[in-house]
Amino acid sequence: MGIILEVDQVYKHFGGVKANENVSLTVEEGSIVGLIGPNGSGKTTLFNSIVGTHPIDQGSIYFEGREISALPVPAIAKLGLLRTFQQTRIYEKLNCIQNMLVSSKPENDTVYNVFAKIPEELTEKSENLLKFVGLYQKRNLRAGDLSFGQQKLLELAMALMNEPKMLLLDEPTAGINPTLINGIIDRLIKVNKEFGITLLVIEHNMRVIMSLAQKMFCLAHGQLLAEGTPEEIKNDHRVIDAYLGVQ
Amino acid sequence: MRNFKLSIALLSGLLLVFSSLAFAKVEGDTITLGAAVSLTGKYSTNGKNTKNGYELAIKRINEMGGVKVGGKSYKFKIVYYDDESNGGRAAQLAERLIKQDGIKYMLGPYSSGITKAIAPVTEENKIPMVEANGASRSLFTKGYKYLFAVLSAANQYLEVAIDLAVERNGGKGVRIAMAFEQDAFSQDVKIGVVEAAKRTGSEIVIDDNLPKELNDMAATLAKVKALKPDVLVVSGHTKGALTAIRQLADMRVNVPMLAMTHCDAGKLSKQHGEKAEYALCAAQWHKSLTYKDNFFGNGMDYDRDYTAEYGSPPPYQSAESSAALLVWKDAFERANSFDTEKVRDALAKTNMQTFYGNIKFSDTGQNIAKPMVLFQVRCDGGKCTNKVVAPTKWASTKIVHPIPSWSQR
Amino acid sequence: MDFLIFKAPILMVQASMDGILLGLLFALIAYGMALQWGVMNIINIAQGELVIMGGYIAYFMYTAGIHPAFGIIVSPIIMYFVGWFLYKSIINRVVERDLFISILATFGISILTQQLMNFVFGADVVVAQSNFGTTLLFDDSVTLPNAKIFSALVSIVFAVALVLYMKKSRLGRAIRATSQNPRAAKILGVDTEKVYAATFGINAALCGVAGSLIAITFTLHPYVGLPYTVRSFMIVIIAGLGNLPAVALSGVGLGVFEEFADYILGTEFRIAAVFLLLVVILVYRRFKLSKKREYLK
Amino acid sequence: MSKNNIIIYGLILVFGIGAPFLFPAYKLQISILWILTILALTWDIQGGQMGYNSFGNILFFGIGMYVCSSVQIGMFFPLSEWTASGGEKTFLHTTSQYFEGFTYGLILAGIIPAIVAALIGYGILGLRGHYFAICTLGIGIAAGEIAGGIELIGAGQGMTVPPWPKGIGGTELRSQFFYYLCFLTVSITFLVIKWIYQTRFGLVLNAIRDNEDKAEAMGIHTMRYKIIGWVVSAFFLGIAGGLMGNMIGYIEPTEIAFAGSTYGVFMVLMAILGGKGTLWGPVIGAAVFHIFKEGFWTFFLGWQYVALGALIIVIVIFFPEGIMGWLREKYPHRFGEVVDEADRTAQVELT
Repeated sequence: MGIILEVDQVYKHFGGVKANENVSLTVEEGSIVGLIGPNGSGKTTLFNSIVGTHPIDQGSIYFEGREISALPVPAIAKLGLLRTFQQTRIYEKLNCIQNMLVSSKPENDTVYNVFAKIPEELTEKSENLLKFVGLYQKRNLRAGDLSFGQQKLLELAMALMNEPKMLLLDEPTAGINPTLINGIIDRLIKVNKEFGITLLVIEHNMRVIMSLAQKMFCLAHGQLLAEGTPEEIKNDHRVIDAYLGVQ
Repeated sequence: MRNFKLSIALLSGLLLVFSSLAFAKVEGDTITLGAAVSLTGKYSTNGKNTKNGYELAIKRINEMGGVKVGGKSYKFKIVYYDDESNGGRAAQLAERLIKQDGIKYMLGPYSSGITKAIAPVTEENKIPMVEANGASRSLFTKGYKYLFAVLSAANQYLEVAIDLAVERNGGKGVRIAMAFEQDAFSQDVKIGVVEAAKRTGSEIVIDDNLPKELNDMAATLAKVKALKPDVLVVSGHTKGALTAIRQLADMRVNVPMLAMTHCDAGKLSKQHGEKAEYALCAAQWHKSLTYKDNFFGNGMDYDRDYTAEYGSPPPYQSAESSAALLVWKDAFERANSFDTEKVRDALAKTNMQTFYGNIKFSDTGQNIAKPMVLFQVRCDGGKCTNKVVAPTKWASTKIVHPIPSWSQR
Repeated sequence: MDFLIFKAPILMVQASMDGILLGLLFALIAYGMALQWGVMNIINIAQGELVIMGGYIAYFMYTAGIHPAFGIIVSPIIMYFVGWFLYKSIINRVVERDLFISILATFGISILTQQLMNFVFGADVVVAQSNFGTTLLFDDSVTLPNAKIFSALVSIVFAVALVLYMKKSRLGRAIRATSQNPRAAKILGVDTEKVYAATFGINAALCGVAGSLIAITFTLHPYVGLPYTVRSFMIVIIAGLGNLPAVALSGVGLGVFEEFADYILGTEFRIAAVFLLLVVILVYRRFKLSKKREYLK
Repeated sequence: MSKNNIIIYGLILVFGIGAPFLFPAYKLQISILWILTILALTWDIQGGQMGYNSFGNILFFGIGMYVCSSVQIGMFFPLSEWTASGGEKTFLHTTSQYFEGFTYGLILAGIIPAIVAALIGYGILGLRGHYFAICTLGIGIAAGEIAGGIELIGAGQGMTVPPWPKGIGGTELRSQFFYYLCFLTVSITFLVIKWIYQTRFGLVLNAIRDNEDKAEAMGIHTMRYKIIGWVVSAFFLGIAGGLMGNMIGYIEPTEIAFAGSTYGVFMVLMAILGGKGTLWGPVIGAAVFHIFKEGFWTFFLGWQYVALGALIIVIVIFFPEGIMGWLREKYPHRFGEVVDEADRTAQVELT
């Protein structure tokens, strides 16, 4: 299996704040990788850098061997590298089905497709994916009327609708009812195994990330602190110190 | 929800049908005229002057026995709409007056631009309109048959001033500075000035067009100061006149002759006092002219009655508006009929004198029997009045030229 | 196009001076707008109408025989209450809503007040005479109306006074705190409702001062407010919120730009130039930010 | 199409076609209603569906108006002579010239504003929120001021539109001709807009409104959609402008063509009143607004702006979602917002 994402010595500063400093990491195709670190350690900034929300100051990012650090957001997304957000972002005035439909792979956006009636298969596919995340019954409700947890699930379904090659998940279980968490873990593993989507997951819930990831990176103060298998990370005292705030 | 849409659609239809009260052209003993005037928006000053003129005339005519047609006496009544100083709106309202309200006789709106917007409508519907405030010359070149204007065309407003300046210069051409608002009326005044300049071999050294939302003329006046023209002509409705005087005084710009429009509507002599002194103003009418009629008497009487009614002396916009109704009355009585064609023909043959001046329409509906007057603001011990200086027949005073410089005033 | 200004350089001095004096007056209006925009996140389209209303107060003092310059004292007091009333009756319902709602609602206020002014003050264009005379410079070739100089000075005095007030007084500090973080201020015991009302009142009072100055330098009419609104927008957008020196500077910049545009492009394009400048600045900043993949917020 | 739908479209069609015979006195009023409906519908593409509240769409209306008449005149006569001296010279179109000119004029009145929209779209549509609103406001006003300074199109004096040719029937025919043209245009506009709201394009517009960043993150080049949306608006607005100019017969830069303070604001109000972001909202809004305005407004005589101001304030404060939005809040199930209780199978898997 090849390397799907490579982050090479990336720097990102906001004014005087060094959000990312010399961060390098690689993600293998088909794997699930965890990204952990205390609050403010630059995890979300790294996500933003990868998907092009802001330009990086230095370094380069490769997706499937292609340099993407200068590309705009939609272009990167079209390559098949997608992210979800910590605070959910859904189209709140559209219903769930419409949310799904609009998220379908924009690769097919020819003039004809854009102005033609939406094909039945797409609707079917949307419904199936909504079934997959357990929102089928609410498919006709406005997305804005769903609960936070349901919105997270919808966002996941929308990402799947887009058929990405790799998915960056920003705290997929935060704010979700603990009884549902196992279900989400199962689903993410299924996404990885069945759909073949590489996952890079930011997660604070150690139980979740331990049971998901095959490899983990830990950020602290914008720098890469440690990397390794979950076991190695769990026992790395630097990681524990970082979380406990010991310098 | 479908039912909602349905009911709304139905309701819309019904409301549209009943949304307007019907006015008949002649009902009982009233003759109803229609008018769209600017009660709001940038022309509201003169829109109100126009309406006041109409109202005063109606009141007077009705008091004095009304209009006698076929041995019966009728009273005038006007249906007003507010055109919001907007030509598009005015055209729509004219159509509404004619089609929905059944108006057969129209009065004009205020300003050339709006008259231009209304004229095609009245013309197409063959509804005669006597208008008192649309001076644009292009109104009279379109071959309109149902449009009659009691006022002289806009291009004549300031031509006289140029002629006067040339005459004062010993017949040689003068250097002219122009500042005209970007609207139909002022641009027409400009045409007159440009033609006069060509005719007299004068040179135009400044040609500024003022925006409609004018509030500052400092740049134009600074140019005037630098280039020292022989005559400065300004036209920009009331606001233009007031702004020009204010800034001329403030910036101490010396110019031998200053000619403008809308001095009386802007109450220049009252508002600016001695600062406005020596300004030459073009007007359609002045109270000291010696015309008279049976309804208002002479100009002085009109001035007195108007002031008693509305609290301030009448600008010419009011006088010409009043005259429009006298024309209507005269035409109805001569036609002795309410048929629009007959009334139109009677209007075309109008030849009368009113307190405002002689009225006789050319083939194109323009009043050709009345000259423009030029007055100059003159002050005497702090009290400023408008004195007629041209034409000489009515001149109550001799023109002061050149205007003394600010340091000597 | 007219290049007279390049042939007679003295006109440049005149244009610059006119522009600076005019700009300071605009800056005063803009400062009020920046204040309430910053504090309440409201864009007030009725700003120009508040200015004109303030001007009419000075004008009525003038017709009653009082020198209109005293308007700068009376007008803000009355206008403060007008602003306060507007806040309590309408603005408080749009404060925490979408900006578009506030734009439309204040647009409603704007045409409503125009119309009411037309009824109350009459449709005539009016001026108030200050008889302040004129200052002549450079051998009479540059003339500055004292009324304009007076306006500029008053604008500066009021602006400085306001800055001091914001820094020193309790209410001023509460306003500044609210503008930085309304929720935090609320938690710390600031009565934000009162702060909002006061801010809108102060904004209206500043408009009142500016209006009185306009009454003695330009003309008043119920329907001439919009240009003042638009200019204050421009100034605020260039300068940013709540930064007085920047507001003053961009006000002066706009004034000078307008005068030069008037000379070079012709008076008829003066207003178009102002509006196009607004568009150009916004679009320029949008492209600049889009390089950072950000947008104007 | 459901039975109710057929009834509604049928009724509108019957009303639209029959109106000139049923209510001959109201022909112009109803023509203007159709124009207003176009204004509201096209504004709603930006303001309602895309979330870009434009105050400057009047730009395209004005351009369309000027382009149409300039083409009508310029095809047969020198335009500068026609407009010089405030239109004193009169030229007469023959019947065939008139209709030939009008056809080309109307087509270009759609195309040229669309091109303008495409050209300025990239710069302007990169602005968001109130910056977009203010910027478009600036463009709308500037356009009127600039048009007022261009001599070729009559500057501040305005421009007379070619008069109806003599000899083919008088006023009645003319007003009927324009009436049906307006009705045809509004019908086409409505159907086109109805269609695009059902496609992916419409969904993307809504997505941009709800969360543009998300749409970009999902790989949608939002700028392209925004520009195309604006171009569609501009096209129909331009045609509406060309029609309106011909119906009025006289064009003036700031009051008729680039009439930001009247039509420019009305289009926003009508869409909001009816319910922005819905297909029928602007149509209903236009009808209600026009009836209110023509029915009651003109009798206020001078007070109508007080009424309009109060109306605006009341609408935006109390009914920001408009008539359709209000209905949707009240009867969400009628708009299909239901939880599908029947199918519980899907739920089982997760819990």
